[in-house]
Parts: sequence; C-alpha cells; structure tokens
Amino acid sequence: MRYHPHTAEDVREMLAAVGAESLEALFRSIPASLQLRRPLDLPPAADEIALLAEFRRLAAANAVEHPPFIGAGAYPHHVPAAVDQLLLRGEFFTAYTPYQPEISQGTLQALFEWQTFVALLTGLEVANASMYDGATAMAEAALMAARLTDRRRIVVSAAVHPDYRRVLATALAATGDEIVAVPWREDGRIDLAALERAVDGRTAAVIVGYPNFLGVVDALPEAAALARKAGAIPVSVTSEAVALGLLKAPGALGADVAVGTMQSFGAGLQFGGPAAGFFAIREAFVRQMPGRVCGATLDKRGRRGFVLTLSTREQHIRRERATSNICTNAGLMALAATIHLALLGKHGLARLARLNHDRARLLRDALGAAGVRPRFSGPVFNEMAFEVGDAEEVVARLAKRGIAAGAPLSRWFPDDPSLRGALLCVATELHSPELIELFARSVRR
Amino acid sequence: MRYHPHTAEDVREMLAAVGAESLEALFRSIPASLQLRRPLDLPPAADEIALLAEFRRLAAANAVEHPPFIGAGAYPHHVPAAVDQLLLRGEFFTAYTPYQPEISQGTLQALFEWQTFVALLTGLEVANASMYDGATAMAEAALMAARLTDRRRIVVSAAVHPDYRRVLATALAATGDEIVAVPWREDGRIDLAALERAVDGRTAAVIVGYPNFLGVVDALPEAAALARKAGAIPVSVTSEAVALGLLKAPGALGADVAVGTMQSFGAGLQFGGPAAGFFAIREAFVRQMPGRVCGATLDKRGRRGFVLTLSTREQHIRRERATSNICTNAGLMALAATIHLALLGKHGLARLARLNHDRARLLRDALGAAGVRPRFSGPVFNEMAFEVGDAEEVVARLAKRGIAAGAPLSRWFPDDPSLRGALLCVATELHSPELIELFARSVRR
Amino acid sequence: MANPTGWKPSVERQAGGGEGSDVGAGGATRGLAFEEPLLFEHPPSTRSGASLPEPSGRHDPARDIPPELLGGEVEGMPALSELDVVRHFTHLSAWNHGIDTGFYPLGSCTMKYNPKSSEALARLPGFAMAHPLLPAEMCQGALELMWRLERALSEISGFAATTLAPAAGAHGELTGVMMIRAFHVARGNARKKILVPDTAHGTNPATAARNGYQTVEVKSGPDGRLHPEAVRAAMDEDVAAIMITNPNTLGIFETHIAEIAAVLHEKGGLVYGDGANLNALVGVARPGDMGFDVMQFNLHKTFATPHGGGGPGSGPVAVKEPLVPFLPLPVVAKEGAAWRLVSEPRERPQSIGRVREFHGNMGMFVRAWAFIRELGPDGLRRCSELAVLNASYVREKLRDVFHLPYDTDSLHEVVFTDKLQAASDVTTMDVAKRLIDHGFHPPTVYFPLVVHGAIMIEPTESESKETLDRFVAGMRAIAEEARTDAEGLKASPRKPVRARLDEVRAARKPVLRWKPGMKVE
Amino acid sequence: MANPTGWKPSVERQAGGGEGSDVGAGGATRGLAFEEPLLFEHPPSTRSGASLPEPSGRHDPARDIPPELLGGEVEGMPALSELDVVRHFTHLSAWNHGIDTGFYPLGSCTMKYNPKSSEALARLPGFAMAHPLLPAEMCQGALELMWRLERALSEISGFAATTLAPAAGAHGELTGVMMIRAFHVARGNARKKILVPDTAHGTNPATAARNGYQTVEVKSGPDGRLHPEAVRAAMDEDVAAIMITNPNTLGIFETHIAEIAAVLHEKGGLVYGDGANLNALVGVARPGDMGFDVMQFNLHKTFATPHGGGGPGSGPVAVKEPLVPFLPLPVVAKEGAAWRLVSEPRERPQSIGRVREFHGNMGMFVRAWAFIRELGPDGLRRCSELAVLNASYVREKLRDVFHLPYDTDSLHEVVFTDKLQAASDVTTMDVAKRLIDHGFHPPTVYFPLVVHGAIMIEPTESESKETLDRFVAGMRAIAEEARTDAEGLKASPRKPVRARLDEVRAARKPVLRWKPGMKVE
Ligand SMILES: Cc1ncc(COP(=O)(O)O)c(C=O)c1O
Ligand SMILES: Cc1ncc(COP(=O)(O)O)c(C=O)c1O
Repeated sequence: MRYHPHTAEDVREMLAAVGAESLEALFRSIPASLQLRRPLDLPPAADEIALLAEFRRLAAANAVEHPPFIGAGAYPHHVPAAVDQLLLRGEFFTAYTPYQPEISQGTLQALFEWQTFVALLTGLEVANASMYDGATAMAEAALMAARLTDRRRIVVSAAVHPDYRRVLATALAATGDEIVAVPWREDGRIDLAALERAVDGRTAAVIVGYPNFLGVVDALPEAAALARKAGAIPVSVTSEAVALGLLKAPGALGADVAVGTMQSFGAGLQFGGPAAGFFAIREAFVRQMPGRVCGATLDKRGRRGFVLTLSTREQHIRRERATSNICTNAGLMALAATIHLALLGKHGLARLARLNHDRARLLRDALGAAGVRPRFSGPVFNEMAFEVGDAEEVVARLAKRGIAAGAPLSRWFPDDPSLRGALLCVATELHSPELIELFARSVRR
Repeated sequence: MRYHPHTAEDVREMLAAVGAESLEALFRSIPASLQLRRPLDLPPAADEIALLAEFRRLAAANAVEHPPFIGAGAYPHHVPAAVDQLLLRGEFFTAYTPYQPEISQGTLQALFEWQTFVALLTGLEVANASMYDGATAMAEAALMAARLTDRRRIVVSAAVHPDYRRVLATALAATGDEIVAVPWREDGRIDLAALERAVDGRTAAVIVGYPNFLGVVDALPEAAALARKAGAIPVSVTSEAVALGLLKAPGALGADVAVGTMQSFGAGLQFGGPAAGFFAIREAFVRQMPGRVCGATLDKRGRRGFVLTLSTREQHIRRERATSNICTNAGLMALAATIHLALLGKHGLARLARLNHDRARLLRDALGAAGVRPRFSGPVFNEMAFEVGDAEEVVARLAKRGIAAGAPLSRWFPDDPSLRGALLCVATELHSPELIELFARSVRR
Repeated sequence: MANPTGWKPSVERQAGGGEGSDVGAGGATRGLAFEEPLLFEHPPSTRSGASLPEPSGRHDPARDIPPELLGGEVEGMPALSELDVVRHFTHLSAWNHGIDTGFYPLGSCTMKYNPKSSEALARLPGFAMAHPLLPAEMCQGALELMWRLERALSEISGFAATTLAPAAGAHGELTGVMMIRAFHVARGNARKKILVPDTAHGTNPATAARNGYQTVEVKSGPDGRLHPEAVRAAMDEDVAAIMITNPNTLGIFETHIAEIAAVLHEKGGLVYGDGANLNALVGVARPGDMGFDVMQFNLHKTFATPHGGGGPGSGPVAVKEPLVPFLPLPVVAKEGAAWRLVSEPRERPQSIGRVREFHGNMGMFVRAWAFIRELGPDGLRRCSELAVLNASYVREKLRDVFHLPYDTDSLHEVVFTDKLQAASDVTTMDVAKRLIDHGFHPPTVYFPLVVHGAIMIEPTESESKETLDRFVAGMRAIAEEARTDAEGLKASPRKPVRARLDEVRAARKPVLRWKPGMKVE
Repeated sequence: MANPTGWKPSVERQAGGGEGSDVGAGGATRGLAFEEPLLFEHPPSTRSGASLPEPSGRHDPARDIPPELLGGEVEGMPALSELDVVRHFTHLSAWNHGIDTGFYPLGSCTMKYNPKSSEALARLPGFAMAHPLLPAEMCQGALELMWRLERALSEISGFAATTLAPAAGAHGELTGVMMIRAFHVARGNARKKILVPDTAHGTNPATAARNGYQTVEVKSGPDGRLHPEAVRAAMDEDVAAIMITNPNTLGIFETHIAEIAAVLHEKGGLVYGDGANLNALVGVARPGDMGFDVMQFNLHKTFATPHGGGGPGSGPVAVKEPLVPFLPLPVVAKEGAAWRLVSEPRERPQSIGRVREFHGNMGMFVRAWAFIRELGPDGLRRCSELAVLNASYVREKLRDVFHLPYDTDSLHEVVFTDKLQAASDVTTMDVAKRLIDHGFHPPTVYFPLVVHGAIMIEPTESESKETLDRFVAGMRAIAEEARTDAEGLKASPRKPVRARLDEVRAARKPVLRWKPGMKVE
C-alpha cells in the first residue's frame, strides 16, 4: 500500500517497543463485544489505474460539454489555469488552520488578503476568514443580528434564494426566532410597502438578495433604510459576487452586513461545493462575528506578520458561549477566490462584470428573437427568468441535447402556478455568442 | 495582456529614461529596409476561454479513449498522479539549466538521482544528465565509440529501431563513418554468425536492441562478446526501459554503453515527445561522454552539494572540440522519470515489469485463441509482432472502433513482403484483461 | 543544538551560517525565502492578469441599471500581471508547513497524507464542471458516487443511513443535534439539556448551545474515561443527548460506552458521537455497534481529503433507523438503475430541512470515495491499526521525558504535558515553537482543556517509523534543552521567516484588513 | 546590506536573525528549509509508492525468458512510500530559483513567464495520451496543430517552410547545417568550412564541427558588430556557410547582415541564423527578409515553453525555398481537409532523413502554439518591443556603475563587465553570487567570450518596471559594496541552503552517481 510506510519489520519492532503482541492487541481497551469481527462490507481495494477508470466512468456520466445556462446560486465561470496550479501547491492544500502562525504565514497572509477583498467588494469594514457557504453565512448573519439587537424576528425577502431561506429556517428551528417573508412585486423586486409593514421594533434583521434569486438587482437602499429606521440590521446576500464588479457595494447602499458566497471566483461548480462563504460587517459588530478572523501583528523582531485573532469569540475558547460553532471553514476556497481576484484585479473584475452583463443581454435578445421574454422587469445583472411556457419541458428537451437549460422556478415555488413557465437562466463569459444562439434556437425548438 | 506588465505610463517613463521617442525607435539599429512594415499574418489574439475551446477541439480530434496497443518506441504506461503534480511545481519547471548551483540544488540533486537510476538500471558506472531522446542518444553513442576507438565503422543490428538507425545514418552523413547492418534470424534475434563476419578491427561499435524493435530480448551477451573480441564497443539500446525491471542490466551482460529513452517513466506518450534519452557508460569513457553531467562536491562550509561538472567536454567551453553540441537537454523529463522511479522503487519496478510481462502473455493467449500467432519465436518482454495477414487492414479496421491496433512492420520494411502481415503490439499495465479480450475479438473480426 | 540526531547528509561541524542554521531532527535548516507585500501594497496601475473575451459593446450597463445601483471599478483592488500573482502566491506558499513539507502530528486533526491521485480525480471535468442543479439525467455519475459513498460510510460506522450535506465536522454536529432535537420534538418534547464530557472539543458545547440546549459538563474519571456513574448522576428526562467522542480527545477509548449509552437510552436520551477520532476505529469497531445514535464524520480527517489551510471539510452524519426520517435534504435515492435527489420537503416531511446550499461538498466526496476505493476493507482497517501503532510507539518513546497524564492504553493519539519541564519554566508553547526549528509541525497544544499544558500528538498511519524516530529524537532533545538551555529554547523558532508573533497585540488593536496607509505598530 | 531599496513591508531595523537575514533588493530573506538525503540514502525496506494491478499469476517469466537474461530486483533502488517521495521532491524544489520565484535575467536564455494555461492545455488527454504512431485518422488534432504551428513559424521568420523535429536549439543548428551540407552535396561539393563570428554561442562551432566542417572564426568589430570586410576576407568557395546570431550575443543587431549575406551568396555560401535571440525581433523584422537561408527557433525561449531545469526544448528549423527538399522527416502535409505525416524517404528523396525519434517535442508545440494564439500578431510584436525596452532601460540605469563594453544600441539584452570593479578585486562571479542574496537569479556570466568578465542581462518582456528598478537597485548596491566591503561581498551567497560550491573539487574527483558508502570529501 503506497500510503502505508510500515514494513513488516517496522511493525514487529514497534509492537515490541510498545509491548503488544499484535496489531489487534493494540485495541485491547475496546471491549471485545464492541469490536467488529468481520471485514467491512466494501468493494475490494482498487489500484490507481482501476481507480482512474472507475472515476472516469462516473465523471463521464455527468454532461458537462457545454457550460450550463443554470445559475440559481452556483455560477458557471471560467477559472484561470493559474488558480488551480497555485492551489495545488502542497504547502497550501495540505496545511490546516494556521494554529502555528510562524509556519503558516502563507495561509495567514492569503486570508488577510481574502478578508480585504471581501471588505472591498462589499464596501464594509471587516470580513471573516470564510464560512461554509452562502446559505450558512446568511443564517449566521441572522443569528448575529438577533444577538446584537436582542430581537427575535428576521424579516427576509421572498426573493432571497429559497434554499438559503430554508437553511435559515432549519437554523432557527431551535431558537424559536421568527422568520417573516416579504413578497416580491411584479418587477421581481421586494415589495417595499409590505416590507415597511413587516418591519418593526421586534425586527432583528432585514435580509435582501443583491442581486436576488430572480436575478433582479433588488431595492437594497430602500430596504436598508427601512430596516435602519426600525433599528434592525440590514443584511444583503449575494450569490453571484461577479455582480459586485458592476454594482455599487452593498455597504455603500446601507447594508451593515453582507454575506454570500464567492463561488464565482476560483471555485468552479463542483456539483455545488465546496466554495467559500463570505461574511462582512461593520467594525462595530466584530466581537459578535462568527468564525475565524486573521489579523496583522508584529513578530518578536518587529516584522509584520499575521495571526488568527479575536479567538475569544470562538468555540475552542468560549465553548457554549461562542458566537458560533464553526471550526474548519472553507480556507482553500477562500484562497482560490483570492488568487482569482488577484488575477482579475481592479480592471479585470470590472471587465468581467461588464462582459457578464453584456452576455445576459445577448441571451435576452436571442431569446427575444425566439419569442421568449423576461419574466420580471426589474434591472438584472447576468441572470434572469424567462417565460417559456412549460419550464420543465424545456429543461427535459434541452437535456437530450446536452444543454442544461436553466432552473425552473417552480422547483422552489411548486404552489405558485404563475411560475410554471419561469425559467431562470444565466449567461456569463463562458457562454459564447454562438452558444447563446444555439441555446435560443433550441429553446424555441 | 496578462503577461505584459507595462502600463502606458511605464512605457512612457522608460522610453524617456532611455531617450527613445517611441517603441519603434528602440529598433533604429535595424536598417529600415529590413524591418517588417506590416502585421504578421497570424490569427488574431485569443482569450483564455477561446484558447481552451480551440485546444479542446484539437485534442478531441485525437482518439485516446483506449490505451493504444502500439509501442514501437513509445510505450503507453500509467504515470502516477503524484509525478505530474510535483513536476508542476514552478521551482522545477520554470528554472533552467543549473548554472548557478547555490539556487539550483533541487534540480541538481534530482539530476544526480536520475544519473544514479540510469546507472542502476543499466548496470553501468556513469550516466549523463539526459539526451534529447533514445535515437539521438544512440547516434551520440556511435560517435563516442568512433572517438574512443578511432575507428569508423558502426555495426548495428537490423532489429534496432529503424528510426534510430535512420537518425544514426543522418548523423553520420557528414563524418563518412560507415554503418553496417546485421540481419535478424527467424526468431527475431540478431544473426550472430553474420555479426561475427561483420565485426573486425575497423569496427568502432556494435549496437544491439535490448529488447529490440521486434520486442525480442536480443542476444546481447553474445553480441557484446563478439564486439569486445574485436576491440569494438558493445552498445545496447533500450526504448522500453520497464524491461530493465525484469531483465538483467545490459552492463551485466557485457555492454559498455547503454542508451535509450526513459519515456516509459513519467513522460507519457505526448505524441512522441518530449521524453528523456539516457546515456550510460563505463567510467573510463567519461571524458568522451556527450552532454551535461552532475557531480557531488562540497560547499564553502563543507556541506555536500551538487554542481554541473566535467564541462570542459562541452561546447560552451570547448566549442568546436566539444564531445557534442548538446546544450538544452530533457531535464524536466529526467526529473519526471526520477520521480516515477522513486515512487515505484525497487519493488514497484519489479512488480510493474512482471505485470507487463504478464499482460503481454494475456495478449498472446487472447490473440492465439483468435487464431493469431506471434511472428518471432525469440523471448519477448511486453511487445511482440503478430502475424495478422494484412496488418494495415487490421489497423484501419480497428481505428474505426477507436482502437489503435499496433504498428505494421511493413511501414519500416516496405520492401520485405514477408512482413506484410506483421503487426507489432504491446500490452502494459494499462491494458486490462477485458480490453485485451476486446482487442483480440476485434482483430479477429 | 547542532544536529542532535545525526541527520544526514549535512556536515554540521562547519555549518555556521548564523542563528538557526543548524539542522533540526526533522531536517530543518535555513534557506532563501522571499518577503512579499500584500497584494494591495503594489502601486496602482492599469495592469491586469485577466484574459477575457471582448463584450459585444452593444449593451451599456448605464442603460438598464439604475444609476444609484451602478458602481465603478472597486477602489483598492490590486492591478497585477499574471506573473506578479504567480510569484506572490509562490512566495506565500513557501512560508507554510504542510503535510507535504513534513511531519504534522496535530492531535485531533488527523493530518494524514492526501493522495495526489484524489486531486487528479476531483479535477475530471465531469466532476469539476457539473452544476449542482443539472437535471438528474445529466448528472448520474455525481449522484451514483454520492450514493455509493453514503452506503460505504453507513457500513463503516454501523448506522442505517448517512447525510452527506454538512460542510465540516462542526456542521455535522449541528446537523446531528438538530436531528436529535427533531426526534424529541416529534415525541412531544425537545428536552433541555445536553451532556458534554469535560474532555469534549469546543464545537460540542457550542453546537448544543446553538440548538438551544443547555450544556451540562460531565467530569471524566482519573483514568481519562467517562464513567457510567457520572453520566447517570447527570442524567434525567430533560437530557436530550450526550455528546461523546470515542476514542476521546485524550486518545482513550471510552470503555464504558455501551453502559453509558444504556443510561441515556433508558431515560429516552440519545447518544451523539463526535466522529473526529474515527481514524482509531475504521474496520476495528463501529460506533453504531456501541450504542451511538448519531455520528458525524470528518472526511477531511479520516478519509484524507486535504485540510486546505483550514478547510473545506466535509462532515457527513450517520444515524440509526429511528432518526432516518429527520435526515436533512437532499437525500440521494436509487430508483431502479437511476439515481435522483430527493429535495422536496413533501417527500420527506419530517426532515429537519436544508442545512446548506446544494448537496454537500462534492469535491470532498470524490476524494473520500477515492480513498475508500483505493484502500478497500483491509486497507482501511490497516489505516487504523497503523495509526494506533504509531501513536502508541511515540507514547512509549517519550513517556520518560514528558509527563503522561493518563497512563492507560490510548489509541490513535497521545496526550503529554509540560509538567516535567515546569521546573525550568519551559512551557508547552515553548516546546511547540522549538519543534518548528526541528522541522516538525507542533502537536495540538493546550487541548483538551482538562489537561494542564496538554501536548496532543497524532502521528496518523502515514508516517514511517523513521519519521517517528526523528520526531522522538527532537522531542527528547528539547526535553534535554529545557534543562540545559531554557533561554535558548524560548527564543525559538529561529528558522521561519517570522519569529514568535505577538497575539496579544493582534487582539488588542485589531487590524483585520488592508486599508490605504495601513500600519501595524 | 540591510534593505537598500526600502523593500516593504519588512521592518529591518530590528531584523537581526543572524547572517543573511537582511532583506535583499529582490525581497530575499531567510526562512525554513529542509535538508534532504538522496533517494538512495534511505534505509532499505519493503516499501513502495506504487499502486498497480495484480498480474494474472499464470505467467512466470522464468518460463519464457532465458535465465541468463532474467534479472531480479534492481539493487540499490530506493523503497519509499508515496509521501516520502512527495516530501523529497517538495523539499528539493524549494532549493531552486525559477521564473515563478523571481527575476531570472539569464542572458541568451529568454526566461520569460511560462503561461499556466499552456500547462493545462498540454495536459488535455487528447495531447498527453496520443501515441505518435496513431493512424492518421486517429490523430488529426495533433497533426493540425503541428501544421498550424509550422505555418505560423514560417510566417514569423519569413521562410518558406519549417521542420518541427529538432529537440532543442543546438539540435536545430545541427539539423540546419545538415541541410546546408546536403544542399551543397546536391550541388556536387559539401565544401569545407563554416564561418563563425567570435561572439557566437558554443553550440555554433560545435555544430559546424559535428557536421565535418572546419570552423573559421571571424572577428567582430570594435562596435560589437560583424563587418562585411571581415567576412569577405574569410570568404571563399570552400565556405559552406556562415552562422550568425542576430541580434548577436552582445544584444546588438548585425546592421550589415544584408551585405554579409550577399558576400556569402556571391560565392555560393549560405547564411545560417541562430534564432536564439529571436525575442528581439518578432513582428519587427524577419530573418528571412535579411538574407538568412536557414534558421532555428528555440520555442523554449521566444515562445515561452518552460525551460524545465534544462529542457526539454524544441528547435524547429525554417528554410528558404531552395532548401525545402532537404527538410528532415517527417513533414506534416495537408491534403484536402485532412493532415498526414510524410515519413517515407521515398516521398522526399532529398531529405536529410530523420534527426530524432518520432515527430518532435509535441508537448512544446502545444505550449508554443498556445502562446502564439493568445498573443496574436500585435501581442507578439509587443513582446519584442517590451523585451527591448526592458533591456534598454536596465542598460541605461546601470551604465554609470558597470562598464558597458559596447556603447551602441542593443536590443533585448545588454552585456556589462566587471572592469569597474577590478580595482577592488571583485569579479563578475562575485557580483552574480551577491545577486542571489538579493533574490535575483544572476545574469549569464562570462559569455560571450569576447567580453572579459561579461555580465549578460536579458530581462524579457515579462518583467515590470518595478522589478527592473529593484534589480537596478540591487546591482547598484553591489557596485557600492564592491567599493566599501569587497570581502563581505565575496562571502555571498549567504541565504541559500548552500554557500558557494567547490566546482574544482567536483571536476577533480568526479562523484557522478550514488553508490553504497558514497562519500564526498
Ligand atoms: C474532536 C473534534 N470534534 C469536532 C471537530 C470539528 O470538526 P471540524 O473542524 O471539521 O468542524 C474537531 C476539529 O478539529 C475535533 O477535533
Ligand atoms: C545564442 C544561443 N545559441 C544556441 C543555443 C542553444 O540552444 P539550446 O540550448 O536550445 O540547444 C543557445 C542556448 O542557450 C544560445 O543562447
């Protein structure tokens, strides 16, 4: 076994040293009745060649020839080759949480850079070292808001990603905190009048998608203002962070907390995970922030360096009084996003965002030419819902051609017959004009 | 342009510093009449996404679903994933020839290890830091033998890879040295009687394949003895170095020089290149050896380290009196082979070689069951010629099924009608018993 | 300390070269490294490392995005060429210690070798480029892999079913305790308390609290084990569950686990297993056979998915039959010869719901399944045997120079303390930092909290006897040095690009991001 | 020297940390590194890092391989686990300086950035796993790529056709001169001599000799250029060719090239172009337009394929129409919409034959073609413009502190000498070694031979003004140090894992491989 360095001789010598007769004897502290007396019922060992064949077979059973026209929380983006080759450096991916800063400065400086990127993109002051994903980041934001305000009602736009809202509901099941959903209007933006009614002195947070699940750039400034007026914390949620290269930063529009996922940078799709959730806040909230955070300091010789800090918030110190129970986060994905953002840089990010905006317009026009119209009239970035008649039928039909057509909104809103025809589609830098044309023709038939 | 760091401002400042008005002005030393006054006629620049699409299209136009049953100088072998991930470390692949040993100890120690592997596998005393490939290594061996013996006739078995022999002929075109080919016998081994007749006091070298081009483990000991008797240098040539994990080392059988390619280790097929040629000799020849060589020494503080050495043989010092003109060799491929051999290790190499031997027997048996017999009766390692009737027809037919059937010997011996049916096939660890069965059935029809 | 263990091939008698140029027991010496500014500290420029297609130019964002929402370029972002970026991260990486660099006996974290083949497999386009919402017919390979992994984990742990969704161990705990809560709620009463042994990892009490439970600490006995009496004393009908790590964080098997489980079960409580230490048990014993009702895996520990500098992890949760209805969504179902995701609450009305976006960390599933497939049943058991052998060996070789607080059999890890060094005022932290100069990643320190000055060593099965012998030599040299040169020892580490960092300063004046003109003073 | 250029963010006033802990102009400092024994110095064991299928067990080699040919395991081979091997090479790599680590102005070698995307493309299975002898219908993609690259190279250089076969620059020279010889032989007389300027790279005379030609050295003029009169004086009907590098190895354009070519052509000689310095000219001027008849490319220079620690390279050779019949085999031909390899001498009877196995270094073709495709015509020209700009800038910024032997326009590289340092006994070698402590790879030194103590700097277009400014600062600091502290300077390099190595010892008592009991003393 190539991963097991022990020779028979080593085992003998080591057993002798520890005074055990056999490897079995090492487990004598486990009561015999609790020991497994049979081999595990698993397929027999495979060598690397067989492994490769088996996994190639599995991978080939996923249709990925064309970039999918699906976004809905996971966005098909090009990840430059340099990102992955740097990630593959063993010093990065085989290290763990930088508990020993002197030999973890690589991870730590990269995390500090990640935190800075998150802060810059969100227009907020502080960010943590990553969360599991966007949905759990949003749930943590709600919990933090409840702690900060000492209130127990979370107001959330119905146009926030439905799965995020489900995760929020799961997370709040134990706390008894209340969730109030505010509907969207015909243009796909939050109904501000309904929001105004929903927000009051019991509201801890107001959560709005930016862009929202329908692809619409929601009325974040107005929603944030309403929240603030009621003493609630305005929270923005972003799944498609490329949008932040074109739109104003949520922090600049009044959000005090911005959460979401940086999946669009460096992660690729990976069937939904992993990617790095992000969590950005106003500085004042920092002692209530969940998760790890990296800070700058000096070493004994006065040289700048980085450490994990403010750990008294965390479970390993504070235990049941911690701000969250998170331990392992999504470090490598944060690094991936950091490398990708570093490559793009200021100008590249803006270009990428404008290109995505442009491609979505090509998609809209191509589908328009095929007689298919957008479902919502609000402003969009690179994703929008189209009215296609029977969305599931379109998806099934295009699947046969190897094209992933989009996400039928009825999957999340099965009880709303008006959404039967709504197909949520994205176009990014990966969708060439030719592919977009092909897609539009195929939707049409 | 992501590879060009110069901003317009930088260019301006730098031009000002050097006192040039424009970038064009930098080239004023080139007579205007010699300057190109039009853009190059090349396709316009492609972004990384377009590049990937274009190269995927090209790559997809090569049929590689199954490992080929072709060897004939390039052997399909599994390269462990670890090899490539280590090769991708920028410190290895973006360095050059280790001219500055203090910051090239990684490359140098690896070369020293490569030289040791080559010496161990060939059973010889010294090896150089790599050659371009097996064919040029063989030509260099012939030239070295001529220098060492001051003789001008190279005797080479006709069963040495025909392309290697052609390269030899090309190399000797200028020297006027003579090449004498010695035929093989029905069993695929060199005709020793003919060899004895061919070798005399004018013979500089006797070159034998081990295994030879027909896959046959040739009569190296006898041939070497005949060479030695005549004062000629016995040279063995190996294209399938995995064989050296099963067979006796050429040095142990009397070869004074062993050359060939380590393509089987770490390189993969890559449509024929690059792979590292190897060159191993008896110590006595070292001052006549071509190419770079790495040696151990001490640093100023008495610590062991490595440097390129014996460079007075080389072109950059000796110029027209150098032992060869080689400069850039195949360093990274030598490293790849070194990593692969390190992973295999003593036991893994022996297992790999036995497995290849075994798979070739499965192939022989499967084809035998289909009524197809080996063409030569001599001992073989993992490759052998089969008598299939019309080899080109079989190849064309299997190509339609995406199977690369083997190499028709008539391609190299078009004038020998007896070889029309001979198909040279290999089976390695990549050819599963199931694939071998499929192949045998397909050959049969 | 000049090469105490005779590390070769250095010729250290003439080594010189200033402070820290000696050769540590793990081969550590000093070499060329690079300072590297923050990405944001490069001068602003018009550079970019991006390579992108041109937009059509026909669609100006200003035409359809309201001006109050339309931003410009993000101020402060760097502007670098691809080469700048490559050098930046190449330099950064060189400041890190990873498993690929050297021994990493970080207790409780199971820093075993991360197979390179898994990295290649996870990058197959069919996995890397699959959208999580692909129609089922377009992602059968991904679903099949998830299903097979789920089945294998259930078999390995001895449970009925496993959810793959949770993103890490602590997330698995959260999910597990949510299911426990849902189970009790379904029986009419969520209950109020969760018992947590004093040896527990911080995530356990934090998880309990996060689910609205009050935690009740249960003291372990002088043998480092939890005793049924202590549990019984704390147990009542308000207790929803106990959270037990087995072997516990001292590396000691909870011998009384079956009896403890019975104590819980008797009063309707459930037993949660923190599976972080499963590497001691694979193929040897199954938590499901010991009385556990729920347990999370840490695929990034037991199943060798890379730790990635702090994640991503993956924390699947296995449950006994009665808890199956509460599993979170989605669930992979096999129907005939095809697989599909069950995502709709309607199909699983008792499910606790979603715990994260999409279906889990597929990237980790691919690697974990590759590990399970390559090792096979015997190989997996062998992992645990060798992991325990390695820890036992280190324990034996160091017990005369470091204080062993619990002199009883331990399994895959062993906990020492700095008690014997107290006289010379040398602490666990000093020992840890000195190990860096030897070339080893320090063990986990000051955890578990029940042990004063804990030094928790988990070698894993990946390490050879030679490596362990070198580590032992390093530790012994440090013990010796503590007696003879405590001051010198406290000046460590000397070799890395940074000396000891001032953590107090970092917390007192937090600088958590770059800003123009940022200063750290 | 503590941070002469104000490198940030280090706070060097308190740096300390012993010798070599200061921060160089290129950011170099010291950090943790690892000693690593030779693979063969690990104790023998039964380990292996291999993962292989089991043989059928039905075929004992002893049954069909004669005993006198059958070997056993290879004595001396190492026996290591995969992790051992990964750590070994990870440690080794850290001792290297590459382009990814820092500035690498190695003159004549064009150490430009090697795009990461090229590495990804070359690894597409369709390229990486294609057998060179696949039937043409199974390898159209590979053939198309080769054909397109061939066409592009011919266009870039201004020649009629290009062979891709040669494995490196020197191999290209060999091939080119073989064609020249074949050309003359076809005209009845191989001729006897080849003219080689005194600035030529060593491969030029070695290549000429290798082809049976006597080399005649032609002196360059005081302006560093070759003059028609000198060539004319050496020219006669016995001269087969002249080998010219343009710009030459001083970085200076051979202004008289057209006239020199005429001198050769007049007497039936040919002009060979050593294309190693093509990076100065792409899109700006074409050797084919200047009178060259044959020229080799170094794809690993001009077209950014990685240098790989000394190779592999790729050295295609372009020729004018009259030499086309002599191109080596194989040749890629396009026939209708399909491509095929012409490999048979019958089809190209005048071909010099094969120069290597198979068709060339395909791995390099993929990368070079990717580079050409990504840059496009304008981008390629821009490479040369910026390469020349960079070299000119460095020249200007250093000319007051280092002696510039030829004060005339140079292009993509510039040659200085150590003449101004002679007074303090500081040599080019000392300057080179000191640069290492700054974090820069030294330039090419002591070449070309016509310049005493040459320091040949080729920055390439990949480097930013900031990097050049740092390098300039480092060089200026060294010039200053030569005056003030020559002894200290001579003790460099201090930062790498090894100090200056004893090359004389290496050559006097060669130890060229490991053997049991190997000692270096
Ligand atoms: C005993 C124990 N439990 C739980 C955890 C939490 O696991 P994770 O970090 O994957 O969230 C850890 C991780 O270090 C642990 O050691
Ligand atoms: C001017 C010159 N010519 C020829 C060569 C030989 O090229 P290669 O090393 O690719 O064989 C070199 C390489 O350094 C060179 O600089």
